[in-house]
Amino acid sequence: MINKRVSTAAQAVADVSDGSSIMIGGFGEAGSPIELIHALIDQGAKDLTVISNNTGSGEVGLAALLKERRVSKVVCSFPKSANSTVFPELYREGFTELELVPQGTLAERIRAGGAGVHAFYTPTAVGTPLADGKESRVFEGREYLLEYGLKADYAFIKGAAADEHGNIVYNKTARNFAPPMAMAAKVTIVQAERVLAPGELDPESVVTPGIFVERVVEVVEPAHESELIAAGASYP
Amino acid sequence: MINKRVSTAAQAVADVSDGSSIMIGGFGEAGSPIELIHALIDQGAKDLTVISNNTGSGEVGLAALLKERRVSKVVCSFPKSANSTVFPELYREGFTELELVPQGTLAERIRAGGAGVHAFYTPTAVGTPLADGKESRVFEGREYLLEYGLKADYAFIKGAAADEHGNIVYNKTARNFAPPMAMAAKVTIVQAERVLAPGELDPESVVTPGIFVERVVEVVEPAHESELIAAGASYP
Amino acid sequence: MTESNERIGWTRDQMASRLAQDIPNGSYVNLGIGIPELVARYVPKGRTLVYHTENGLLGMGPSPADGEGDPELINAGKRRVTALPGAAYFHHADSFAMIRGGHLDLSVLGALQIAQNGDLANWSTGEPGAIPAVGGAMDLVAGVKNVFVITQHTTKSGAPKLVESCAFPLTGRSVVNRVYTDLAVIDVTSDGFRSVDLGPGVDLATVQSRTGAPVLPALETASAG
Amino acid sequence: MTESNERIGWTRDQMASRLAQDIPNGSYVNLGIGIPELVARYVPKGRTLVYHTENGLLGMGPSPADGEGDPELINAGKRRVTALPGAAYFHHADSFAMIRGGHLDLSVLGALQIAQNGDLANWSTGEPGAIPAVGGAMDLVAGVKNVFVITQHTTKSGAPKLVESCAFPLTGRSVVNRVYTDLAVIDVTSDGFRSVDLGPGVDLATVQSRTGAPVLPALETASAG
Repeated sequence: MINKRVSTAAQAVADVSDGSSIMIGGFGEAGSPIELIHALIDQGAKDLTVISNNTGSGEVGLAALLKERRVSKVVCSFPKSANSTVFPELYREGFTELELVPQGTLAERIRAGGAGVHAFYTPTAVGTPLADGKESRVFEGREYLLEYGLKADYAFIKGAAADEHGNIVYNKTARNFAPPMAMAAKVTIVQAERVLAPGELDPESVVTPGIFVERVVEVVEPAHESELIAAGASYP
Repeated sequence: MINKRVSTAAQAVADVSDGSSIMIGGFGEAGSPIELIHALIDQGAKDLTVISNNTGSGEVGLAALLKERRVSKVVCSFPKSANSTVFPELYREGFTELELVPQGTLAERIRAGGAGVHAFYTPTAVGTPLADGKESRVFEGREYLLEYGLKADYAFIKGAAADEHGNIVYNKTARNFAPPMAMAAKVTIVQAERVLAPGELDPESVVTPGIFVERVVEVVEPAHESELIAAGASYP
Repeated sequence: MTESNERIGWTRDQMASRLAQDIPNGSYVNLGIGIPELVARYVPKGRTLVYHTENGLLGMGPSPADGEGDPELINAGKRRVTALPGAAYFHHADSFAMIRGGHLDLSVLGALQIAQNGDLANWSTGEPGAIPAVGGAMDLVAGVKNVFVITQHTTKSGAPKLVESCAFPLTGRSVVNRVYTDLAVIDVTSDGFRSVDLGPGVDLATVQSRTGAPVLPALETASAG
Repeated sequence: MTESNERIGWTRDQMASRLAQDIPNGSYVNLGIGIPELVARYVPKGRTLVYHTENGLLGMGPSPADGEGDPELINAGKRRVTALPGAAYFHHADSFAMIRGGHLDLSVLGALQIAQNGDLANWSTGEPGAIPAVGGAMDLVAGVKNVFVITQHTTKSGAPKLVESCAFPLTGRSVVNRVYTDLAVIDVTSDGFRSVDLGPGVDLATVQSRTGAPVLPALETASAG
């Protein structure tokens, strides 16, 4: 019997050690695994590298983890938010380092990391400051940058439903970075609104096959960042 | 209104010209778009390059196209079949050229072609005869081959159902090469058992989004290679 | 009343409407945040466009009423949207495969500066201390078949945005096909900027005076027949 | 009765059974065509393995009864199979991402030759005029965490299959972790072949006499406590 279910978010993140790299799903609030992030805040690991498209909003979820000074580096495409000064302050202070990556290059580097593709040539960012220091090469008259696959120790992602094998389906645009991140992490942890028995998901509709997932935890009514912020919440 | 439906397989393949490159979906008989291939046999285009995992069985479908001496080159991982001598004879005769590509490299090259990734480094086939003449490079102590994205003029694929936008879902392991091929071809032609109105497919379950598809033709009860062969069929 | 107080050219909505006329039926289109989003309101009757939002949806529909919708059905600007019949959801690697692989017909973007060779700067003013943030802009301009920029012709202080070469950090090199401003529609050609259309009350001299590089006059349109 | 007529070692089913004992519960496993497929029959009670077939299915189940099943639900050997609860279908690029990306725990393959450094030859005898066909073997050996080979110890004519260096074209370089033959279980170590287990009636001298490279004796197992 295969059963990747763990009982609580706290258990799911218990072994994260200082210095770990963590891919965190989500584009804005869609797909942000807030309960896993809050469990990680409680857990205490620090000096983390976070790979995520954004840097969070308000003072909950990813922004809260940053505010607790637990993240020494972010790999990110858009570390700005209309309603958060957490990352900008840490960045200007020099506490949190930023590796800025174009959004599509970030997604493709993560997929490559998960797919055993060590590096690839992309036309994105040629001739821009984000090409500085990168190897480039001309093929058939067009210039491309060499970009490297990205892997991580953990991925924290959010699903709509998962089964005990770790198969996942998502909710609408909450899917975003989760499938490639699940491929690229040594330990992928999913919070899902429902955890089902094997066979309850249609095998034709599974988006992330269970082979990419190590732990599944049920979080029945996950918080939404915008609602927490509207309610004036902060964590912890 | 977006409507990519065409009435017949003959119409769907009418503009294929001599010398075209065509990706043909299928792994063995699963996912083989037999009716589109037969329409192409009737249509007459020759000197074709076919990119496909196999070279067909018996004397129907892809094997029939080959037997008609219409294919000058195949790009393929496994050009053998227990019950077909068509390709071996053409190959030994020197009529049809073979570019042998490991199956996973073939799939990844096709995806790369469709994803705007010009080339990538893979560990597959290092140290083997299939690395001959290929550029290789060592990263972090391991050797990788540089492989190039593959594109084609056409892709012929088979879906279980499609909608008029070209969104596709598949049947079981018939999915195989179809999604990456749909991405990599200028003109992707789908034969589907049912063609539906937009909105009839669940947007969460669409496997190939319509942007990758140009033409959809309904083929209500598609033939299966094994059944045709068991019945002693050949085409034309 | 001085000339500079006279209202000439197009409003933002008129700019968006002008651009919308040039998008063929059936196009797959990605609209950037801001003025580009207005374009969807002005698509001529009888044409259907399919909107792509890079966070993972084709077949995006308009925003729902306030308070409606799903916080996990959003566009690239992180606003709630809807999904139309025929929509499909997909993950980010697939979404940017569409972009990078040249599957989208058109990307409409805002700009800080556009150079006469088509270079685009639209993500950073390069100020020290600013938080750099690029999102998907570099992917869009590198991959999408046609890149249209929609922008005011000059900055608020009157400095040209169409220039000989960009002073701001680039988003991409030689990527812009056409620029829609309040004053004119301008193609980026191998000879530099060329006027395609002028706004109401605008003449080429006015456009030239507010542009940082030469603007060639419109080619005469070959008449049919 | 001469020694060579005595039946020693394991049958094919016993080889498969011996291999199955070494696969941990919960492993993701790809079984090649032929003898490797037999392994699934002998997984010890209480262990669940998840079978991957590279044509696009995780959670593959046994073949259906003759005439049953779906011609589009097949395994890599193109035989009809079934899908178990918890299965998932996916396309080839994703399937080989699993393989190349190191997500599978074990690949079990047949072999023509295995060299003492772990080189594997299993796709071509290199004969002129033969139709070359490789399938997914090179991807599997390059990507999967552990590669077990299951094969007769010698060819039908008695030539060793475990050799100093492969004469046949390689499938991969230094990729085999362990070999299960009718005579022995042999690890590929940095010191070359090392016996792990011997079949019934087989001694190391017999194994050595039928092997084309040195075979080191089994290491004594450290006793617990």
